[in-house]
Amino acid sequence: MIVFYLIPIETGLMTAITDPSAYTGSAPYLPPAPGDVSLGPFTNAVDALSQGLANSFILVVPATILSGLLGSMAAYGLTTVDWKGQIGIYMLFVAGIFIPYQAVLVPLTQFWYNVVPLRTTVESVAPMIPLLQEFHWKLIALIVTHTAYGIPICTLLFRAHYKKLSDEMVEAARLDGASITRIYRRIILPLSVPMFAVVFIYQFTQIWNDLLFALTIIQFGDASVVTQDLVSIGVSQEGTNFPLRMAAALVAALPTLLVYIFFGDKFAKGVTA
Amino acid sequence: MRNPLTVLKRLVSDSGDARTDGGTASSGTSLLSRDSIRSAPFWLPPFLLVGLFVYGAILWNVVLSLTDFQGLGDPNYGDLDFENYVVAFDGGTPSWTDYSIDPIWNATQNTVVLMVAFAIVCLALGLLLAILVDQQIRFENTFRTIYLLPMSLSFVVTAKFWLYMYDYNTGLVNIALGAFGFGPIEIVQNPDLKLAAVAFALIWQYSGYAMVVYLAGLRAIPSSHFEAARVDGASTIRMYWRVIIPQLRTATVSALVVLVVFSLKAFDFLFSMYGGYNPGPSADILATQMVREAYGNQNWAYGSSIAVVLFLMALAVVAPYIYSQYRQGQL
Amino acid sequence: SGSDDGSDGIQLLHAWSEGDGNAAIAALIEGFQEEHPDIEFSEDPVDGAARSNLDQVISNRLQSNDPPSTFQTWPGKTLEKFGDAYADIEGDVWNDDLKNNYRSGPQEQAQLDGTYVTVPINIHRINNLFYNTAVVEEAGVDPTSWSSPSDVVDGCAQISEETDAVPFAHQTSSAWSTSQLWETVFLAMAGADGYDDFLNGEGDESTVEDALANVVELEEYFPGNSSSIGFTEANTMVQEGEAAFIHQGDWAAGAYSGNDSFNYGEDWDYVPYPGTSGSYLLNMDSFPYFDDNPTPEDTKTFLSYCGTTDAQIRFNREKGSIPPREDADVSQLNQFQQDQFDHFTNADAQPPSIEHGLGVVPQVKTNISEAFSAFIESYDAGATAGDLVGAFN
Amino acid sequence: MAELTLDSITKVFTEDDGNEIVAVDDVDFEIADGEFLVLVGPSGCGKSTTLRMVAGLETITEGEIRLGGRRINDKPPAERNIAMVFQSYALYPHMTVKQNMSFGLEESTDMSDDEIDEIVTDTAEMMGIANLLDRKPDDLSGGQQQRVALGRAIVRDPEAFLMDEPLSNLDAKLRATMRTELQRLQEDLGVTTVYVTHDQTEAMTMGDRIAVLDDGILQQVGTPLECYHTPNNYFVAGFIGEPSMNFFELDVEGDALVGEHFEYPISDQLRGAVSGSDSVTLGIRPEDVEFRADAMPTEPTDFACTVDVVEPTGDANNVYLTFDDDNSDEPRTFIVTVSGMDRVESGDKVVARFPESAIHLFDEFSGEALKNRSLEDVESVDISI
Amino acid sequence: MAELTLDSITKVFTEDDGNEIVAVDDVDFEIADGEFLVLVGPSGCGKSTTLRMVAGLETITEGEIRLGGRRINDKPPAERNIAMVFQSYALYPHMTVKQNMSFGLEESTDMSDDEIDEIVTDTAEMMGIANLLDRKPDDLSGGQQQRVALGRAIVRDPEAFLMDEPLSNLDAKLRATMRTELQRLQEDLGVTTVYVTHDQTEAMTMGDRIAVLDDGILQQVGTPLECYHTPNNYFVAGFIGEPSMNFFELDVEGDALVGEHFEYPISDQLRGAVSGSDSVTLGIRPEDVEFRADAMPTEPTDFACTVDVVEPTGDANNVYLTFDDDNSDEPRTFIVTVSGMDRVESGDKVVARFPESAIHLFDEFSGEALKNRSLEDVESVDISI
Ligand SMILES: Nc1ncnc2c1ncn2[C@@H]1O[C@H](COP(=O)(O)OP(=O)(O)OP(=O)(O)O)[C@@H](O)[C@H]1O
Ligand SMILES: Nc1ncnc2c1ncn2[C@@H]1O[C@H](COP(=O)(O)OP(=O)(O)OP(=O)(O)O)[C@@H](O)[C@H]1O
Ligand SMILES: [Mg+2]
Ligand SMILES: [Mg+2]
Repeated sequence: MIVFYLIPIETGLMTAITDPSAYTGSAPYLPPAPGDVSLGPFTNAVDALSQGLANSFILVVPATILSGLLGSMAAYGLTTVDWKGQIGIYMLFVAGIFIPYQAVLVPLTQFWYNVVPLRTTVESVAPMIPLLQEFHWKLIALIVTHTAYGIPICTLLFRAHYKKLSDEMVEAARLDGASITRIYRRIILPLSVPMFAVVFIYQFTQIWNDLLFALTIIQFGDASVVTQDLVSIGVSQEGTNFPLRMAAALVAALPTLLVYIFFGDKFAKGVTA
Repeated sequence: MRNPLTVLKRLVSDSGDARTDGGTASSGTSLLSRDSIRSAPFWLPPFLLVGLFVYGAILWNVVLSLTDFQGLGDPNYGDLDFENYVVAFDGGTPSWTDYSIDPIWNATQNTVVLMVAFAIVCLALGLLLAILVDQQIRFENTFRTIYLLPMSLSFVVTAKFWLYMYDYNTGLVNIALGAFGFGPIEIVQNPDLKLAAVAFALIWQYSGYAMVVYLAGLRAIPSSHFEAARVDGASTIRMYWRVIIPQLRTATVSALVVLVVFSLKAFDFLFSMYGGYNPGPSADILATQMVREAYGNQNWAYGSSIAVVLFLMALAVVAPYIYSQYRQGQL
Repeated sequence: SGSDDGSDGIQLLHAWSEGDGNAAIAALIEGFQEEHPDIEFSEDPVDGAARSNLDQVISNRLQSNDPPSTFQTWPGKTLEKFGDAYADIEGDVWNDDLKNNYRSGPQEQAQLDGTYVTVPINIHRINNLFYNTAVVEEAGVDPTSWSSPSDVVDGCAQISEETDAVPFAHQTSSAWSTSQLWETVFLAMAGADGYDDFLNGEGDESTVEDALANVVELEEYFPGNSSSIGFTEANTMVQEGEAAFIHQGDWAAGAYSGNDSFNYGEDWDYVPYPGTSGSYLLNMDSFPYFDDNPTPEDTKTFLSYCGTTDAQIRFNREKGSIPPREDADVSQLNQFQQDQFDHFTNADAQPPSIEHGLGVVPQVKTNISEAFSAFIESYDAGATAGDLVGAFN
Repeated sequence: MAELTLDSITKVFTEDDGNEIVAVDDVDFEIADGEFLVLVGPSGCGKSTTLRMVAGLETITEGEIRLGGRRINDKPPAERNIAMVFQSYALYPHMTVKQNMSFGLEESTDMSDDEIDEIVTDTAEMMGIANLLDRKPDDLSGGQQQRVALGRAIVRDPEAFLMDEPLSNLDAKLRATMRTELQRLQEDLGVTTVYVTHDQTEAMTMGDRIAVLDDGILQQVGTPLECYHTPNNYFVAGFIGEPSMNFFELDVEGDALVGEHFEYPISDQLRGAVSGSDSVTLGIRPEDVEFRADAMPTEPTDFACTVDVVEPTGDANNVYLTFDDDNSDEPRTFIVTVSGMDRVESGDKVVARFPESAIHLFDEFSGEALKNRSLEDVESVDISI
Repeated sequence: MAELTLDSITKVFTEDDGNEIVAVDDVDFEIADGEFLVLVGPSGCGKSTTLRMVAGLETITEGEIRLGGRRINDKPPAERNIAMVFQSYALYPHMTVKQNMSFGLEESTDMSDDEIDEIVTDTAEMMGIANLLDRKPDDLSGGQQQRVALGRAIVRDPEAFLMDEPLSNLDAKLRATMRTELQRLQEDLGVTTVYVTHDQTEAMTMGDRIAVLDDGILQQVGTPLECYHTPNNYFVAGFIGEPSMNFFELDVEGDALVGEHFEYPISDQLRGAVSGSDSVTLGIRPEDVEFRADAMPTEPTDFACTVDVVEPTGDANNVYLTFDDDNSDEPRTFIVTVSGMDRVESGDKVVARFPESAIHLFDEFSGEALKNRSLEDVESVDISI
């Protein structure tokens, strides 16, 4: 059973350390013959993906944090502080989880390219701000989009968590003189840490592995994220360079793999804590 | 231990405070409304974002599905009709093209089968794994991580991997079948098996999630229930079947929600596995058909209407969930 | 003339991010910039989108009224997809030089409803049958003597009897290879005219079915795991001597050229697919001109350059295909390319490929792809024939 | 420090379906400066709601709450200068004990960090938790957590303490210890305190006075002994005391109170008490029943009984008696407590006497007390070896 | 129905790191057919483990358990014909009461559905829960759940009942009611019962005999009064009884037991008891201290004391005394219980007498009882009005 769950990674790894010219495609889960071992695919993959990796990080980190934070705020605003109508609003959040991305691609393109003047704004201020590149406008658009689409599930997860927090504790804080904002900052936020682990891991993987929104919003160019680069790497009309492709896939998957290996446990605990 | 009923009461009642006090304690009302206004900074920005991007986009998409938009120029919003939906259900040649259009029945059927099979098997497998891991507390964390690992991989890797697995000559699936004396079978392009093969791969990727949720669910059941059932004379299987599994309803529902979200990602997998959005009629789903129509054929409006159908289907799965959560005061 | 609107220069979008395609486009741009050092190419690297996604990107950009200068596209009926967005370049680009030196087949494909809108840069031939000479000799078959698709089937039967090799290396994990095989067989059976009728929606259903039936017969000789492999693995089988034949576009030969121990004429050889020797079944790439062009003058300058023999030799030397211009000096190309070019210049017909989008409009192409996606599940020649003929309405 | 006044306080909850629940109904009482008042009553009677209104956690539907004479109805909780100790302690789990105790001062005052530090340290020392200051609540035992929760309340030097069943999560032995500790602390600090409990022992032993609530309505406010010996009504009589008072329904018929199994003579003293009632409930506490083995009834207030069950608790025996006149299938039992040194066996024939001075009478319908024990009786009893 | 024998039962848990925990250490006792045995002891002493070994939920490391004479060590739980009632009731929340009660019969017998139905209905009627049969456990009150859990055990007509703190989740009043109900039920059914509790009252009142465990080791098996009045050792003496016995450490010096604050004369009767010890612990139960206000000590067993705190509990007062000789900062208090009718005030000067007949002496080191109350004393006290 364990083997069954692990073998794809092993297969990818074995393929990725095979010299492309010696690659035959049969029994790829066996290690290559010693003479055919090569790290070339990995170095090539890292070279080819470096820009995409950098862009992905620029995208994923803020989008993950923002969606987590906003989700937590929404959950707090809709749970710990009680008021009329919150259930209706919350239902809208929940339904938002189940929207297939395909269903919104057209409007999203129209919105980012034709409705908001984000591009011209960024292009005009970019020269004045260090590190800000003109193409970053696409990443900003994508960050906002992923944030918006991540909020519903984050809200759901956080709300479940907050409902388990003791009402008495929040009341104690109110008696202690803390305002709603202070209660959030000093009580709720620190106590959300386990849930943030879950939400961050979930969002990190989802956003990191997403291709559809990236294709729709970034489309191509300097701002391409790693999944976009991954689609085409190693594929050309004369054939597919599988070792390079697998190496690239592993390089691209490395952040999420590491996240799961090191924090998967927190994820598992938080999911159902 | 907090009684869920108390929580519910509190939930219901605190929101009721403002109403209760109506005219009698006007200052109290303002105190509470001050609370709800003060809470606005927390929920309003996320709500606006979601409202604009998620619901705005969906509404826009719905309007688009009523047009004849074919990708170029601006959609004509002045001329809205349900023609696309008629075509989607009946097929035929719509007014905006010379070619006949496939209805969505085949893809709908595949989508439903895929979603249902995926969800059910994921849950069943997840449950089985959870029960197994539950017995062996020692390496639990390692097991959990391993079962979750496939979730972190991109489809580029897993699609290729499953092609290997299903290989007629060297694939492990066929080798395993061979060990049981079954001849190798064609899987990837076998019309009878390919949808199952896709579902299976997705199950492999996401059953770890179900496992994690179930494991926590199992842990939440007091050990005295296991023991009571044993003292009552139930065999292990009967004990799980009659006493333990029925208590995992909440876990099942919460896993199901996320699994439905995952099942919407089947598109990405099919796309990688069959090298495009044309996986063949036996594995065609609404998502592939939608992208094929919109991006392949430039039938944008028609694609939008398929997307709307897909969304409504997802909603049909989820609405009962939301409703029951609401009824139980879990919202 | 310099950059005419002060933007970043010519934006060329393409999907050649890897291998020979990448080298070819680089060589082309280099040649262009040698000639026009004042014209810039956008500093954005233009790769980063796979072929299947490139159209989506273009579509998105057109929807946002932001077309690129030009992009990599199949010419012919594929142009219908963004039909309204293209502009006439007859005269500016398609001058007499081009008109005189492109053969009629390729020249037709450069037009959308009779208007010149794109410049083809290369030609890949689809109707090739490559083989491993050692395997073929071991089995005692002689492909050069074959004249019809059924000979291929018979030959495969002999290979299968005489050797351990897979007779016909083929992938069916996705449908394009099979669709491509069928159009070749169909061309052989229906002839160039019958093929043309099909493109016009008037195909003879029984011939279509016969061609499919031939493919079904061949299917017996595909590798057992054809559905799990891709084209690369199939092609590797031929190189490794594990398979005798492969039907492919001439890019298959590009892979052989990277293999030092697998040489043209010695270890491998090819014939035009039996029954199609008089035809050069076209697959081309081209660069169209968008109406709302961000760099109108520079784009035209670039497209004009693409129409020159210099550009086409630079490009095709890397790409493995042949130049569409008859007057190209192919001595810089390899022997296989020279042989192909020879075939090309002598071909009676240059029919456009269906699978590669030249022969039919996108909607029909999608219908045909769907039909083949079904075909490789069921191998039901009769049903697929109906689907194929029906793809036009 | 200040006195706390609840002036006709009412709380109505409106449920989603429009149902109104009157959780607290026109409750009035006053707690003197420094007094320790225990609020008792069965589950759901409105104890917590009352407390939460005082704290400002629930709005007040009607009435006025005054602290030190000032109306506090409209003040937010933070400005009321009241500290509350919760049943679950409600410690902030992510903060150390010190941070928990500092939180309120940081949020509601502008003291410097040093000042806060000093106060917290002093209080911790007083509470004997100075060595725990850097621990997190999860690393503390229940009793320690309890002490931290108290410390957190004390640090703020509030005008009043509110405590909602603060000991109910502790086990019996610890509860006993904390009970005396808390009591002593309150005496030392002299802070006005309202203490909610449903534990008999806490109610009887801890407070200066007890307020008994039932169904949102105040039944009695008085010292523990007043409530025990001179309950206002049937409810208080039954609620206070463990084991409960024995009750018998009797009809007033001429010179006797007539019940199913016995008649109780109406003496001249009793005459006035029962004059307005047709039927009354006679109550007598288990320890007030006098008890003699193997004897015949000698007085009209003596009844022949049989021992049903004996529960020895070591220092005492709870003896369950049935009337000999009772021939029903499930005979009615009543409890008598006798010293643990007395050996009684199931089946023994005994005589139980209900001394007139010890009985209580309640109106059958209104439940109001018609006759109670006299408190003077209680005090006059001589203590001797 | 059958007698249950535990023969030198030992349970050793091996932890992950190889540590061995001896949870139950060589425990021996026998429970007669139909007897009600209460197993008490502090938390972690091995009560549950013992019970679970009997039920078959834990393996037995050493020793033998016999039910009705047959060894059951190796039988799976289902075949032991034993029913268990859990502290948390362990009702299956997704089943109705009826399904809960039927489950065991369905799983362990091959009765027809009709037969099962009949048995369940009959039992439910007997337990007074017939009207609840279609409800789910969550819709029941604590007491009702308790009754269902009992009903579920009874339905199976087992040879023995095992109950692990079955009442500890109920509130005080309900606990008292259920206590007698359970006791009566057990008497009616006559099923051999082992009942685990750490509640004093339950231990004293419910069982025919008590078995006291500490740290896995059996300390004493005897009737409640034996354990109360003639404890085998210091542990049992301190554990049984609430408030606890007062203890004083004394050295044996010549004719007196000498402590910090008082000396206790060694009479001739005592001489023998203390002859083997250098220091002893003197114990006296709070109700055994005799007590007089405003008087001087007249006998060597009288001690001048001051009242520290009085806790009235209604029927009794717990009086905390300090010795007048005790000048330390936190003077040592001891408890005396007096009748609730006695009025004592904090600060009163009193005399406390420790009658020799009432004191217990334990060896300081082994803890073994050197002198106990005589049980005859207890029984000979006269009962009189
Ligand atoms: N938020 C609320 N909404 C509606 N009804 C409520 C709410 N809070 C309390 N109640 C009702 O008010 C009544 C009094 O509740 P309260 O919590 O004050 O009782 P309590 O005396 O503290 O009980 P317990 O001893 O169980 O804590 C109950 O009937 C309860 O159901
Ligand atoms: N499964 C186990 N593994 C290791 N040690 C255990 C296990 N179960 C119990 N113990 C240990 O055995 C000892 C006895 O535990 P047991 O549960 O029998 O105590 P108990 O008397 O029932 O306590 P309580 O009154 O708290 O229920 C304890 O020290 C406990 O830690
Ligand atoms: Mg309460
Ligand atoms: Mg236990």
